[in-house]
Amino acid sequence: MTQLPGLLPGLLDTEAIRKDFPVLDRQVHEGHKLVYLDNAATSQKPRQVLDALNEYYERHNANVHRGVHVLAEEATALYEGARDKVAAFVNAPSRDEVIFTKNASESLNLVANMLGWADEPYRVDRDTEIVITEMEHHSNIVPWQLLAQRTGAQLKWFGLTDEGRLDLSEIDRVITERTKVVSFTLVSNIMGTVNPVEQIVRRAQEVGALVVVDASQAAPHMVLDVQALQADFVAFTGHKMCGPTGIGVLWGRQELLEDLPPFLGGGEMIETVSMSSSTYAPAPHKFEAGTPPIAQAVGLGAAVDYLTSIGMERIARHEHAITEYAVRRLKEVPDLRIIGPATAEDRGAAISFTLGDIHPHDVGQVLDEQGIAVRVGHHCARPVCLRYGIPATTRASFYLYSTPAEVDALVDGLEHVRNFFG
Amino acid sequence: MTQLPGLLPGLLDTEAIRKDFPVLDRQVHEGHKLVYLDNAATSQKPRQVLDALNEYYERHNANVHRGVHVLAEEATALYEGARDKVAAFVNAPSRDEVIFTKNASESLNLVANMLGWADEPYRVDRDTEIVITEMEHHSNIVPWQLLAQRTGAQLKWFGLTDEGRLDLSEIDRVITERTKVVSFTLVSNIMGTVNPVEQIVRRAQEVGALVVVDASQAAPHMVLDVQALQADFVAFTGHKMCGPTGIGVLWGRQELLEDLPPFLGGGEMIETVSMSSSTYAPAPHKFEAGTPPIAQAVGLGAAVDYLTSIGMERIARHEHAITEYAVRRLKEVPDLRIIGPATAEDRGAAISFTLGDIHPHDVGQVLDEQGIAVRVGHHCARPVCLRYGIPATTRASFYLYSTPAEVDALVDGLEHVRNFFG
Amino acid sequence: MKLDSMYQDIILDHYKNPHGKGLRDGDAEVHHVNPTCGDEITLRVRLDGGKVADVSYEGQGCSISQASASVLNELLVGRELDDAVRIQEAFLELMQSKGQAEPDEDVLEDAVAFAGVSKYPARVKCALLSWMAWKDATAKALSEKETA
Amino acid sequence: MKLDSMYQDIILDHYKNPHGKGLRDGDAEVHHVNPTCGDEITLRVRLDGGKVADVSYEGQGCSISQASASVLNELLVGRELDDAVRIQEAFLELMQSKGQAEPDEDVLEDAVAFAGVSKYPARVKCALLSWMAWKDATAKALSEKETA
Ligand SMILES: Cc1ncc(COP(=O)(O)O)c(C=O)c1O
Ligand SMILES: Cc1ncc(COP(=O)(O)O)c(C=O)c1O
Repeated sequence: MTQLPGLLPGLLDTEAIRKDFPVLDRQVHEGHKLVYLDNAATSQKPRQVLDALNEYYERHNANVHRGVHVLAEEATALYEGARDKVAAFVNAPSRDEVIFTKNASESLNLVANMLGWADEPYRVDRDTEIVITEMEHHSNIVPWQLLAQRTGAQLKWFGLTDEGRLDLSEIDRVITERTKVVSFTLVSNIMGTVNPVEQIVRRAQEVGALVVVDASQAAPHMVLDVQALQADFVAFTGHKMCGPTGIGVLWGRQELLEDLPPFLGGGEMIETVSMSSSTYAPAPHKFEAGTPPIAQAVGLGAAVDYLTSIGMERIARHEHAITEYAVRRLKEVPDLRIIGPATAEDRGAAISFTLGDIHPHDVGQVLDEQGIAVRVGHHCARPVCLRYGIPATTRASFYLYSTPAEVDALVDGLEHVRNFFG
Repeated sequence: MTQLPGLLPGLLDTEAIRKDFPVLDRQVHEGHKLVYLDNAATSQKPRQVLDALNEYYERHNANVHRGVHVLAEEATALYEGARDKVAAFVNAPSRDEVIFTKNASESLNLVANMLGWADEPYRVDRDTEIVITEMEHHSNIVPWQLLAQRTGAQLKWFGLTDEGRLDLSEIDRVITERTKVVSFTLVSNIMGTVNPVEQIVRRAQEVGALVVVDASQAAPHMVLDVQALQADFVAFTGHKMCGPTGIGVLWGRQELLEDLPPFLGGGEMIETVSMSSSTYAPAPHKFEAGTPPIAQAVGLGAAVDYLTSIGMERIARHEHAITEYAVRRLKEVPDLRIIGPATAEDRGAAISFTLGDIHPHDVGQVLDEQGIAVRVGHHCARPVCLRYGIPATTRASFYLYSTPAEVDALVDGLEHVRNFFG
Repeated sequence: MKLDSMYQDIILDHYKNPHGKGLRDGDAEVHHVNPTCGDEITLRVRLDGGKVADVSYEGQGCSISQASASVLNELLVGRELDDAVRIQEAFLELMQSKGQAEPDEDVLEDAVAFAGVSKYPARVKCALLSWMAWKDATAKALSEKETA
Repeated sequence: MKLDSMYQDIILDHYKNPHGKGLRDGDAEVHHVNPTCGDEITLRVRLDGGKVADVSYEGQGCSISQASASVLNELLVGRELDDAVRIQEAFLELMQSKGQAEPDEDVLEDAVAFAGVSKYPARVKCALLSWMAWKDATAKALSEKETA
């Protein structure tokens, strides 16, 4: 293994950062140091987030809102404080535009369902079209398939180029006057591709379609500014950005949240209930039925503080350096084919590849034996595998604590895989 | 304050139990010991549950399913192990009948949505009726109101007697051949009433209606046996039963889960996805879109272990003793009117009351100043307040760590409230 | 005792002997609800030229919300509308101050007693219920006058 | 090295030189998918009297799933159906044993090599893919014979 200390520009002080993440000290398979390269699936959690969770449960735990006792007031302040933090993190014009969900999938389903039940001009019905892309995560495909099935709307999508980018050459034919909503990922979770938001948003606005951005792979890794995006909705998920599981976010433009109907019904989301009818609280509460993921929101708030204290620009620069190095080193591995952009430009820190005709399952297994955790399979983006005629990929994905040494370990590990099945 | 050690039959060793709950040591308002009587809103969490959460995040955290690396296998085993624990806890015939949601509200919305999108014979539409009761939590009202609005079905309900019980005198007229689903709470969160499940289930089965039981206030407090209930769906929520926030459960009969359509679409819930169509995984995964609340399920599993180690019968006996004592002592308070059953028979450990015409908000505030945490308001059951012609109630609710001394503190506190506003 | 900072004598007095309670004729009526606790108020405003001629109300709620409506009545009735708006704004600011503001007694009179309530987030809405209703009703009355 | 317990030489041999791969005529065909990893198999069964006359298959998957299909072909083709079912059940039991079972080499022959795989929950489904497909296809073939 060749360490390259200081050779890559923009690297963070990973030695210090890794101390914040207890799991990174873990040894697996009898003494192998854990090399965690499965960050696109979920990130690890810093001590600071775990401390926030413990502090919440050990001192302040209570149900939020409608309580006059101390714990209820503290829990409410912590929960709503987390909303403030998330709002600031994504530069939301108003804190009331931040809805807490259980994950990005719920956020996306929430939008799809709102549009299905909405009145005009938002309503998706049989005369309208929904546009997605071929590189979406299943969580940004299936909700729209269900919506299309249930309303009769037509589902359309952008295809992919051989280089793993969106094929926007026919954009005016894909997004038309009948298009009610365009939903796409900012960063592909399987190929790492960063998509050209501006071009898509411009066309969507031309035809008056709503824009939904799946920022699940963006929020953890770069500056996310919902105002700059000019989208109408932005979804992301806590567990990929140093936060707990069980918490997601939907940001939506205030006028839309006011106009659109609720999705889940129940406690907290109402204004007044009688047996025959109910009225609903203003957003964000209208979309938060039942006891929310209180501790998880607090944990996400702590994660946002943690990321901000390091700085999202610096994290992006670090990951870019690691990705550049990884792309370079992976290209040295015989028979390795990168699925997706073959350089570090306009791409995130997830790199998918195939290795000759060794099945990814086997690649992953042999890497695991050396302590290297990668993900194998279709990464909830099966249409991408179909598109490139492969059953699955092996994916290595990096984060703020990833090091060049870990890239080296991966490359060495792949050498071992080749020998094993050679 | 009069302690009555050993005088009440069936009390647990609360001195030992309270040591497990860090928050119960908390002092509030300059030196007042916290008297936490807001357990119907949410329970406190034992050390054992917090340890399980920390252990998960510090050693095993990974995304579940489809991973071949050590952490992914461990996380999957822990998550699915929690499903086994919950299945055993409610005596489910099969572990695959246990669906993890984010809270009871999502569980109930999930059922309502499945029935709205189902094919015959389950489909709820304009020719059918939905039956609930006037004592439901908003989370078991609003989803059915939404379903009725969206399908044209008729929403009907059982009213209440003056004693806070369901008025079932017209049961054959309320539940009819047109009834597709009957949804009701096993234990009222506002009045503590335990409802006669058998009688309702018998009538529902007679007409072929599905039965949904909201067990949110039952699962934490008594033996819950889904087979004995003979219901089709049972919903409950983790945070009220010593578990984390952000996790709920829906148990459903296997045949139904097979036949009914999915609700949220996304990763994890699919079998295979192409751009034009998808097929779904078998239950429970079909209903668990996206990264599930992994740590929270693990925490709920630890909570179930904790409760089981003490024993649900013993917990029920303890709470019954406390409730009996509380009812007796509260009746000594002048001008206090209990809303709901006036004895400890067939009732849970939540007691709502009014105190002359002192508004509950004021009652709660003055109690809080003495360290006593109760809930005030309509407790997400506004129709009950309307029914009894009151704006709100004060509710004290007990759990396995509640003591007779805390009941005494409440009674003394109420005396202070009366003096303050006298 | 900290409680006394919330339940000032002035507040308890207004609660026990509310000013101007009951519904009388008005130019506009609104109904406001505090979903957190179920407090409700029906409030009517009668304007006369540039003046607040009457504010009448009926509702149910805790001592804070009741007393606040009473103080509102006492403070605003008979005022020039501009002054009334200024008082409403000062009260809103006070209530959002989390106990940090030094209220101006010249403007707020009895309403300064609510300074302590602003430390209790759950109760701020109780105190504001009638004031938000008044603002809403006044806007309604004005726009009805305009279109009339 | 622990890996060797999964990737026994027998398994790697079958993976590199699969037995009976390719689709031939059959009485019934099924298509099975492992949603966890996307492995797929199309499998046909031909029965002849009480015998398993042929098992042919085509698919994509990892070494474990490929080798397992090859072993299945080797073990089951030519057997009495009853024996084949018994072998299938023994294999299923082995794979569900989490590394605890002592496989019976007389019954399972080369398939004992999969004992190590049973320690890897994520791979058990790979090993079982073809065997579940075979069971399904056989049931289908039998019921079609019956109705014919
Ligand atoms: C009877 C009852 N049903 C449903 C719920 C909803 O539970 P959750 O808020 O966790 O969704 C509650 C508690 O809030 C309840 O007491
Ligand atoms: C691009 C993308 N969208 C959506 C999701 C879904 O997130 P979650 O599983 O937390 O709902 C993921 C990750 O799984 C993702 O990578």
